[in-house]
Amino acid sequence: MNANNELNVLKATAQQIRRDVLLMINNAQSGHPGGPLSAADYLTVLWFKYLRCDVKNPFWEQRDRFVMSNGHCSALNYALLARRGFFDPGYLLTFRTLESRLVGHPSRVKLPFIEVSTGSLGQGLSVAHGMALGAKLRGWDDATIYCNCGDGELQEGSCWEAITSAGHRKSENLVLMVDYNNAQIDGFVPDVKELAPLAEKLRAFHWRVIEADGHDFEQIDRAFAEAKQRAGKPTALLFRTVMMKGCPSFENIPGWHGRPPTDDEARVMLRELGFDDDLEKARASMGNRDFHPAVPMEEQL
Amino acid sequence: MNANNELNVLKATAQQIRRDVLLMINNAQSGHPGGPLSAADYLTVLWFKYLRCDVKNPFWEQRDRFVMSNGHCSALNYALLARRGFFDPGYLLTFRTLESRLVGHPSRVKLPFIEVSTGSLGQGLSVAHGMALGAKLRGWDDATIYCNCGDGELQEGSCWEAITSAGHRKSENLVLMVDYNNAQIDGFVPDVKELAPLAEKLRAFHWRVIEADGHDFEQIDRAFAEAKQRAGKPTALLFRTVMMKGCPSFENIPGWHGRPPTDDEARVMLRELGFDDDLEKARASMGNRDFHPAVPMEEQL
Amino acid sequence: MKTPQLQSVLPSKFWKMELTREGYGRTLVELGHENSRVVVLDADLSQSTLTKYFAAEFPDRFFEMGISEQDMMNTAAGLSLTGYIPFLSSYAVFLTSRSLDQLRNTVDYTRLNVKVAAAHGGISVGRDGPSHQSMEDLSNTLVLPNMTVVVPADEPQAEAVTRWAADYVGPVYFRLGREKVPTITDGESSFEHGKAQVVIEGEDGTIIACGLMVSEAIKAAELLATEGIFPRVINVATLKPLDTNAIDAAAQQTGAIVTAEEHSIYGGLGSVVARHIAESSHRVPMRIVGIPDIYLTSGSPEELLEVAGLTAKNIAMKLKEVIKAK
Amino acid sequence: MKTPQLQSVLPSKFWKMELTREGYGRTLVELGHENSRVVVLDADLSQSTLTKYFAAEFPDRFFEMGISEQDMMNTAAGLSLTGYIPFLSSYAVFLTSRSLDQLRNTVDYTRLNVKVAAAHGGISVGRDGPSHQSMEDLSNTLVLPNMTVVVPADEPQAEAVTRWAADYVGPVYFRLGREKVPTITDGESSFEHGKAQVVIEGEDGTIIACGLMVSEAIKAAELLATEGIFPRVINVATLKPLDTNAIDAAAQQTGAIVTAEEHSIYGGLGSVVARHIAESSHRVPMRIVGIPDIYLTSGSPEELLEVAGLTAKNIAMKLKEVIKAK
Ligand SMILES: Cc1ncc(C[n+]2csc(CCOP(=O)(O)OP(=O)(O)O)c2C)c(N)n1
Ligand SMILES: Cc1ncc(C[n+]2csc(CCOP(=O)(O)OP(=O)(O)O)c2C)c(N)n1
Ligand SMILES: [Mg+2]
Ligand SMILES: [Mg+2]
Repeated sequence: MNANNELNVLKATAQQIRRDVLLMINNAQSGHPGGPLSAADYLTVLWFKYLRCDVKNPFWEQRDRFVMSNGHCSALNYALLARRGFFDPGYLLTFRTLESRLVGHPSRVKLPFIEVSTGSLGQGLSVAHGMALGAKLRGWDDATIYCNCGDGELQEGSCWEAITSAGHRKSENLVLMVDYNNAQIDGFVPDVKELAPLAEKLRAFHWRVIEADGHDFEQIDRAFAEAKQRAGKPTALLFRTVMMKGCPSFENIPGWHGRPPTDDEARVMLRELGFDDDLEKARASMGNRDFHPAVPMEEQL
Repeated sequence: MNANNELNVLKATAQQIRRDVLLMINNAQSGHPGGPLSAADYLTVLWFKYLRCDVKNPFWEQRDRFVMSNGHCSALNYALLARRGFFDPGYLLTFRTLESRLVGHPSRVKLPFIEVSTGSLGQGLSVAHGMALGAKLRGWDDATIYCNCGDGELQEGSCWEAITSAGHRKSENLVLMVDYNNAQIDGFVPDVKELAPLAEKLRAFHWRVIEADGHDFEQIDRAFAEAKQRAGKPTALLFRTVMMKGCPSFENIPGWHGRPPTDDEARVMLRELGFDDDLEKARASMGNRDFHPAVPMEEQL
Repeated sequence: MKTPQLQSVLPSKFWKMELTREGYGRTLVELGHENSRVVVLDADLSQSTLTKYFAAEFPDRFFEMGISEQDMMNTAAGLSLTGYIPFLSSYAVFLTSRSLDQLRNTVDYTRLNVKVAAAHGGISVGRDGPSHQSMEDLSNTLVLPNMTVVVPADEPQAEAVTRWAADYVGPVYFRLGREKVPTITDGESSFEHGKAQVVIEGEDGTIIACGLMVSEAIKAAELLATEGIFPRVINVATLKPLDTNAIDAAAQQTGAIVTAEEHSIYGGLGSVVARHIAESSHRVPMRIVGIPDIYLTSGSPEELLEVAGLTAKNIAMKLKEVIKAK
Repeated sequence: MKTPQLQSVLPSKFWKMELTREGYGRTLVELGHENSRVVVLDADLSQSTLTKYFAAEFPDRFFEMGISEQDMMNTAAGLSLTGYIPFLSSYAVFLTSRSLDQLRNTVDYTRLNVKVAAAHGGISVGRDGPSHQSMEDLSNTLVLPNMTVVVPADEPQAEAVTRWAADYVGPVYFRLGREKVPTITDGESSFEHGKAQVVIEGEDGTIIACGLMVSEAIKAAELLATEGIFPRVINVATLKPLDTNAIDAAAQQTGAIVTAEEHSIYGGLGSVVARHIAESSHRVPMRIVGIPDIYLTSGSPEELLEVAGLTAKNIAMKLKEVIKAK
């Protein structure tokens, strides 16, 4: 596949994942669409091109690890896992129901493909760094630990403890991705509590910083490629993104952080993403709602 | 008093306060000498020249406020209060005993001159900022809130939440003083967890930063004078200091963070500070051990 | 002990459903008008905690702290030290863990005048899952020596508690819920600090409940009435200080006790009542209805309450157990 | 139930005094040699928690996290997820408040294999004052569904617990003290997970104690013996899971219970025992000896324990009370 083609395929995958996310949240009438749609592009590139994992051997020790520190983006995490082949996409529609493994916020207890249970903001980066230190000590030299954080999330002091630690320890196998969509629940980040100049801050904490447009696949691709080159320090990828990206009528409105779309809204969103807007058909197209992991769970644990 | 004379008097006061601190801790056989001796010079200048307070009216609403966020420097806080006239210096020798108001870490419950109870690191700056916001809202335009933090203390993420908030809100009536002695309990700060480049970090968080040698009285004086000029943003004074300053045989040894000197050690310390080394006489010279506040407590609360 | 009338409680089929956080948010606005010293803080959840009403009306007295619960707690502490009466809000689970050190060492130790209004208490939070459900907040605050801990049962009581908290000098923790709950108390008289309310008179045993579970207790009493069993139902809105008189009277007069709360069986209402009973001279059988010692998962509030056994049916069953054991 | 021999407990005048944290620190070094998966973290208190021994011996497996308890807790979580067995230490009061959210949502919820060894538990911390004294750590950890909570009574038991924790898979919280405490258990057999130990046999009532208070309980038994009263003394090192068999046996066979702990009367040993008793069919009188619901101040450990009533004399008095109330 040539480079252009490859990016086009990734682009299409990202759109499909956006559709999954919206269908999951609409179906559950519960969940957070805003962040998943802003992070879908770059996380699709990560999961489908860069993340070293093996669907047939999901607990391969030397794998790369992905931590969704902003756990409210759970729908995106689950959709990535399903589309990457860890379990059947139809199962996504059990999201947030009592019997499902797809808990409101990512739960390793219920779904062992989740590396770390999250939901309380500001915790993932320290855990990811712990994994990075562990991987180094175990001699898993190729393993990279990727951690996704919201920009609002970085207001938690606990993030800055992790940032300080990783900078201090020069943990070069740690990659932080910031979903820099400028929005959080109570408004735009600069109004709620300013984060800028984030790149400057991180550099002062001894991180390498790579900035990219989080919706430009070439920039995203370059950013991850560069991040793979070890730099003697941890790497932060600042992805400039737009909340609800892909659905222009809803973009960049903080109110969409955590509101499930009604059926009418969901139909508009699907159309704007470029899909047919028949919700029932769309749900049916995801397949039946069995979990059906690539490898039976008993064999895995 | 001309400027030179004034600084010489302050210098002498700082030495006396160092002596108080050592006698308190030696007498209690408990407490933290390292930080108090590194911060004694600049905090003496603050308390005896810049801090707007009134011994006869200690709860004057529009006063400046001082927060010892690194509460283990309690001995210094108490000695400053006593030497400034809030209560009798002899009472200092009740430090850390059951009946005393001079609790191990500063307690507003026991001693209302303490603006905020501290001891758990990383809490003072947020409280100080809350006071700064309150002072602004009350219209106490001349009131400045001063907060002292240890350099190790700044490893607490909670400090960075406060730093972010104050920068975001441009709280120009807030002054952070960092006792940058490069030492904490487990070693030197750069070894434990690097803080540098602190000035750069704080500037990226929208603070004004003023650096000074924390043992050079002219630099200290200039720094506080400059800090008094409102800048449209909060101010950080980074005082480069030496742990156990004034006692050369003990200087810059992290082990002295929290170890009470034996009588023999205390005698050497007093000599190195330039005092007579008779401990009993020194204690007696502080006066009797009654609290005896400048204004009777009943009238104050 | 004076006891309200049984007839003041409507049968459950007539109950109106309302949000406790709505009562909180609206009352804050009233307080804002009445008292210029009332200020409010939030940590990026004003849309849920409903402090947004206050924010809109009094932007100068509203402090949006961003996602920084520790900073929020201590900023409130600082504001209280300059004469303000700060109310702060976020979710119960975060306020009593992420910022617990601040709540303990700064607010509680010095008895600062800070009001912690915790939204989304309990498991009725629902689909967000265990990371957002709070089963420990009462335990984590009851153990603080100077804290007053209150769980309003419904919207009018949440209003009354908010109003009371603004007058009371000292730290208060009170818990609000995510979901609408039945209105069972009435406005004016719905809260008295430190006093439990007998919402249904009875002698066959006592159900001591707080929060959401008060209405379940009333429903349990309705169920039991069909079997000729008439328990007392007590709403213990103030968990600390606990109204031990009401408990002593219940033990003496009814001889059997069931507690009911939307909280872990560790450290909450059941625990403090059990401790009181165990150390007293009463020898009455007792059962605790609370969240068993597990994490729940996502689900509708009703599903989760059912899974945890926080239902009228379970309360009624336990009451029959203790009556048998009398 | 098998019970150790009475004669295995030395009279108090022969007791050797040792540090529980010394037992911890030394055992970590042994474990470090035996198992390369054991790693240790500290937050700038390795000089007090005595993880410094491990740090000196295994610098590559020691992680100095600086003054960042939250980061330490979750870094340990991450290390456990790559196959390591992390022990982490700081003071009890900070670990169970500053980093409680991390302990709850990351470590406990997912049952991660993290061992939290909390130094300076209780008020015997002494002169540092209330900011450094821990009266709530057991409450804050007992309420966590997956946590094992242990309070070793002395140095040999601290060693045994440390060793056991390295083998056990899952989260463990255990509490160490600042001061030397009497050695009353013996090495090998000194700890069995989830099993209480009868350290003195007796039938006149039971003292259920943990930590420092086990030796006070033994002293209380010595005092009472002079009056012809022979209580059973039980060391409940594992507070969770609680050995309810031992408690049931005590209630049935001795008919009166006093608990004794260096912890708030809220949410600790007394509370969990009271809850068990209240819900059981036993109707035995009970008293809880614990830290009353106040903050203490600076003072010598002995002074503070005296002020709080954590003394053999007070235990003995309470035991006579419950015997009278049988
Ligand atoms: C510790 C904690 N505090 C508060 C919340 C509630 N909360 C969930 S998401 C969110 C806003 C997150 O903003 P951001 O990280 O920018 O994510 P985005 O809205 O862009 O998806 C908040 C406050 C939480 N989950 N955890
Ligand atoms: C939250 C918290 N964690 C740990 C401690 C224990 N502690 C007290 S002082 C100190 C070191 C402080 O270092 P620094 O701020 O540089 O002060 P210095 O030693 O220079 O006086 C530590 C870790 C504490 N008091 N609070
Ligand atoms: Mg955002
Ligand atoms: Mg220092």
